[in-house]
Amino acid sequence: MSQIHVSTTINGDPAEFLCEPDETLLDVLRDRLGLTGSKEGCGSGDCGACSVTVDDRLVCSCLMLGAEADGRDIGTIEGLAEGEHLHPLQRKFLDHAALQCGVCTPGFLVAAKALLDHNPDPSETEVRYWLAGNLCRCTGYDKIVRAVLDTAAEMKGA
Amino acid sequence: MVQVGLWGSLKAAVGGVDTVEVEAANIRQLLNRLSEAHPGLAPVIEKGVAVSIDGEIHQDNWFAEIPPGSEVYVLPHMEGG
Amino acid sequence: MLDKAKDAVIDREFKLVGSRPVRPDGVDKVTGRARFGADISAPGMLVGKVLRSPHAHARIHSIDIHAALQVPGVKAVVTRDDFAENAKHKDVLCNVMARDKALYEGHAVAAVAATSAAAARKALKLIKIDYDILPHVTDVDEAMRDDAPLLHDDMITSGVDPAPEKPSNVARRFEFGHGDVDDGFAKADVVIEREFKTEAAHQAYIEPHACLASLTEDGHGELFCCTQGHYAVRDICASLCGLEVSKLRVTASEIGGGFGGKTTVFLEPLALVLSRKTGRPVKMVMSRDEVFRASGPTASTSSSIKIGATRDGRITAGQGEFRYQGGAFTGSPVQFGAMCAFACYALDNVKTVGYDVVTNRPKQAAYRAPGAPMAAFAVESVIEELAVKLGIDPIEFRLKNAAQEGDKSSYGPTFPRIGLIETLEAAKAHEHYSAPLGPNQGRGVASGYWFNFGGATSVSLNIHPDGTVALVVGTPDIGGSRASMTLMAAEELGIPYDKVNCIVADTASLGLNETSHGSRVTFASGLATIEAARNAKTEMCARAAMIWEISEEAVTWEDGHAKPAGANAGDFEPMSLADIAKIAEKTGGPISGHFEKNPAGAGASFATHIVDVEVDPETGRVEVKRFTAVQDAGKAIHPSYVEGQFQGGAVQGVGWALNEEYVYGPDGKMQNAGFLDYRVPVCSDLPMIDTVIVEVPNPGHPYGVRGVGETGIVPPMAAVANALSAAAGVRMTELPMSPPKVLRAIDDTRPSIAAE
Amino acid sequence: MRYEAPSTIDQAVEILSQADGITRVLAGGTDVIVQMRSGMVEPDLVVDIKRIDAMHEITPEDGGFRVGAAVSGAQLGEHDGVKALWPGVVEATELIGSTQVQGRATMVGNLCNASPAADSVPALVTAGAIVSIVGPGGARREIPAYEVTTGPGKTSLEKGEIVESILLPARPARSGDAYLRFIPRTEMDIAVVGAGVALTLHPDGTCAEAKVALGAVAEVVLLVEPAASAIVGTRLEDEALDALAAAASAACRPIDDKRGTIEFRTKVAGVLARRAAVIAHDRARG
Repeated sequence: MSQIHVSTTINGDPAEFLCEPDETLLDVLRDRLGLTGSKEGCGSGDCGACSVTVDDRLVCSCLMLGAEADGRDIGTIEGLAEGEHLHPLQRKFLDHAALQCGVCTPGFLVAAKALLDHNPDPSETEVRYWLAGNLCRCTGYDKIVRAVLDTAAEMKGA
Repeated sequence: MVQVGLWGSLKAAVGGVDTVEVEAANIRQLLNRLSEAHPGLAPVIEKGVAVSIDGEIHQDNWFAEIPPGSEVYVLPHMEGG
Repeated sequence: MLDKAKDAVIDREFKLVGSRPVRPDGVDKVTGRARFGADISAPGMLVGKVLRSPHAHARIHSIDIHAALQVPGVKAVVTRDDFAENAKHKDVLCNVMARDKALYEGHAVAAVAATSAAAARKALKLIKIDYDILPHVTDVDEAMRDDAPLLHDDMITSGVDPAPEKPSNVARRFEFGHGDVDDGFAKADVVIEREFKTEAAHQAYIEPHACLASLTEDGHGELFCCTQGHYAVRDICASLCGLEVSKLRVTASEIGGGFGGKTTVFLEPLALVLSRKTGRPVKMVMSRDEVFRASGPTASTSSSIKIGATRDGRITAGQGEFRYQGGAFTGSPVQFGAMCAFACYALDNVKTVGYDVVTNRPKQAAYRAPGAPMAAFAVESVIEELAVKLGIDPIEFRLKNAAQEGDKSSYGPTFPRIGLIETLEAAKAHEHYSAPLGPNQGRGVASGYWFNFGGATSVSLNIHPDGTVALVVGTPDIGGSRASMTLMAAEELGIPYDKVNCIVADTASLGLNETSHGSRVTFASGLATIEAARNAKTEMCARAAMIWEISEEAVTWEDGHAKPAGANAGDFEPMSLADIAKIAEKTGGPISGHFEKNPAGAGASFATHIVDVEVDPETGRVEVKRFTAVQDAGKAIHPSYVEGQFQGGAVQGVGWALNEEYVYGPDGKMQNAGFLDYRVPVCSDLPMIDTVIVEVPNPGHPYGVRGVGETGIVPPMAAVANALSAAAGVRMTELPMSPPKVLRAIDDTRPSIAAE
Repeated sequence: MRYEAPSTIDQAVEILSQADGITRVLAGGTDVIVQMRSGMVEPDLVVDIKRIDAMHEITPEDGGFRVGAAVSGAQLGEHDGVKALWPGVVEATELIGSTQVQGRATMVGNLCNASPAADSVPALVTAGAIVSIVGPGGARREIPAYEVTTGPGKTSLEKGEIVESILLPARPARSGDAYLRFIPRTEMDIAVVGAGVALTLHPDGTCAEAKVALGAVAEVVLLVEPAASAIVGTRLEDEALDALAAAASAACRPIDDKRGTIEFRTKVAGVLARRAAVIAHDRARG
């Protein structure tokens, strides 16, 4: 089994890696590139903790091979803040206490950002359905949904 | 003397009653004397129990005082989630 | 000291406690920087993987690891032979690694360490195990039958007089209660008897178990793992691996949820032994499939409830028999179910009996108020049915019978100050309770109780030269507790929130701390934090006294400053914490506060929930339309995280009520070991979860705190069942109330449709 | 395992037809990668078709649309033309998995994975979708969507064959389609029962033609002729809808499993077929 050489862009920076053909993008991010912000909660696309964007499309990095990343533009939780400036979603998650244990939080943030990029003024129902692929076991989702809606309101006003 | 309430399934070890009396000023004395007076209780106490003194539940807390006239219950060892 | 606090607690005005600042670990957690169990690596690290039994019950004749060891990259294989017998932790050891029998599908039988995951997986396939497959049992009622397959040849039921002569699957029998229930039922105008069943639910924390172990041949070990209790992990691992406790340093990673499920060990001893055998660090991470099959879900149960009441709504007797299976080993939480079942009510006659049963399922682990939710589902369903039958409003009926201070609890002790009535009154007064309902909708109510407790606790608080404070606790932060600890320390010291930094210490850096369970953290670590701050204040006052050359008693602490206690003490400019800290080296050395205790007086928490559901009468689908959780927090230190506990508990309860379950095939294997078919609620399943924080201060805590983590999962199942009954006219007595069951129940009430 | 990502379909077919052992075509990967990770399948070769540009296209054709094999659910859902033409097909495809899964999963993958519970398939069947297949040497053939799946996990595709695209045909005037499924939650579940209905009305408002397809109630998606005839010639009055529901339930031959019982699936198939017919009817009437 020979490894595959992949050239890609991660959070705007060029990145290169070698991976096994059957290795997932999530494994590559975590184990080869040290980007452990994306979490593995299930490995089957059912929990969303590994959410990343690929060419601006929200996907589960556990359901994509590392080899498929060649030439793509990958966005992870590590790229959400700009330097020391948190993304408005990150600030609102903190203000609303929209996390308890915090392990699902990176996935929620990446997914919520994709939502707001796609629909800057979502209804509560639209937020809930967009985020249905992100499991949170601690919060009952209430404060997460409020944080996303509040971010949208703030960004709209800005 | 302290009146000690026991949970139902310990009755057998103390002769079928649900309350026994021992002389004790703290939990350590209470548990030691219960074990001495009722050897059937010894293995249960050895494994671990909780003690309620006037409605406050103590666990592994030998020197918690048992004030005269207080209500005392021996309860199963507690754990939580 | 506590007596003083008892007086102060009611009227105290707080400056910081009760506010909602950003948690200290927040930025790390929204940027992906926080390090959870699987996020740490070590140079030269190997990957560890576990081979698990494919059979529900099988004798293990032999294990041949020869071929596995030949796989390139494989460095070690461990089996039962690598662990010495351990009398103290016999069941834990047997659960970590099967001995003579595999007792459930997923039971670990061997583990491998290799240079890559692929090599480890390949090796697992080459381990040859000679199994003798035995008959199995997974249902609690079947396991109690005389002809059931026996898990343990030496299991004689305890708590039965005289002791049984024959072994069985019943490990223990418990009994609680007082009065005479027969007499009570004789006085009743209405008696309802029902049978209930609940399926096992998993805590379903999003982060699978993970650890990184490094153990040298001379017995020095480091372990990094996601756990609710790293001290407990240290003690058990040291015992199982034959190590000195002081040489094993355990660091709790950030923890991605636990809910009771991370209070024991699974991978940790295996990783340590593999590390010792290979001389290299070993990392192990469970897959989600392993989490479901081989960590600890809660018990599945069956129960029989009988409650009688007079026409005017007074309960005359309550009786319950509870049968809980807790997997392959002794330890289902049936005693707590039997104790909590009727705890909400002041009863003259009450009797509960509990049976702890073993089956061929994974060993149960604690899950939020262990044992209480299943019992509450049964009892609160019958309570509601009685209220309806008697024509009394369900909250009124509960209020007529509610336990309060001075009432003898159903499990013995007399209740101290508790807040059940306050939650019922708040629920009754809530706008939700009288809001109109739509077609096919119904409203249900239920109450719940959990003890809460204290446990061994140690806290250190270091005053730094720049006037900031390091607060060192030993209870892993499972849901924002560092924010609460920081608030309490800052409040007590009279300094701003952002001048205190709270960290969770490793096992070598702080004295013993019991696990973060039993809703104890904000209570016990909080109490110790306040007392440690008070100790530091005493010392700071002493330093100021030296400078001012007055007696220590003449100095008091106020608003973050040492001040002369009165006009007689002299006229000195108050010294701030920062002033004193800056010169501490010259006034006697660094200043720290410590506190160690095993505090009692945790203060029980009661809750009352209101839920509206809508039922699709053609499909049996149940949708939660509105939910209000009312609970007594004693004093909410950080209200957002208190609300979060209410909301999280409520939603876990909704999941357990409607869809979550372990599904077993006739082969005794779990059929839904993944988040696809083990259906935890998703975001679009739910409405907002309204909360009402009731504050009946706990006299056992300096600020009045009651733990809030667990009670919130106790009422929802009955509340949903009661709402469903109101909406569709069917009384569901089995969890989960999944669509096929609900539809069948609805069709059974409408014979004309069922016949089509 | 070998990973190949050819840039033309001819190369893809060539690689596949020459391969030994277990091969898998990777489109969205939301089934294949899960199966690989769980150890259900250990392919020797995976051929990623997403580097073939044409596979990502949605092109108008004879009043309908041709949808490439690598078009994701999200991409399909954003296409106003397809949505207007066959809303039931688009809705069915959008039901597959989460937002994240929609970013990858494809309608063709859903079809070729050959699950009896595949959401898009009943809708494709009732829409009369035609599947374009390329085989070794560039040989092309077309079959109705209904003929692709032959059993759980089994298709009528031969070794070396790849589905290139699906043609959603032109929709007749006064017609509409709909797909509904039953799941215990609101999202993230596999269909316990699925029902697709497409129908066309006469100018006088009576039903001229109908198709009713059911998912997850047999080893393959069922096209239920008696359910369709129950509404043909009617204005979908209650009586006709009752007959449709009864015929749908009667056609079911489901299994008991972790997701549902025989009794439940049978009954709910009728309920959903009826509800889907009402939506399709509303759409047909405009």
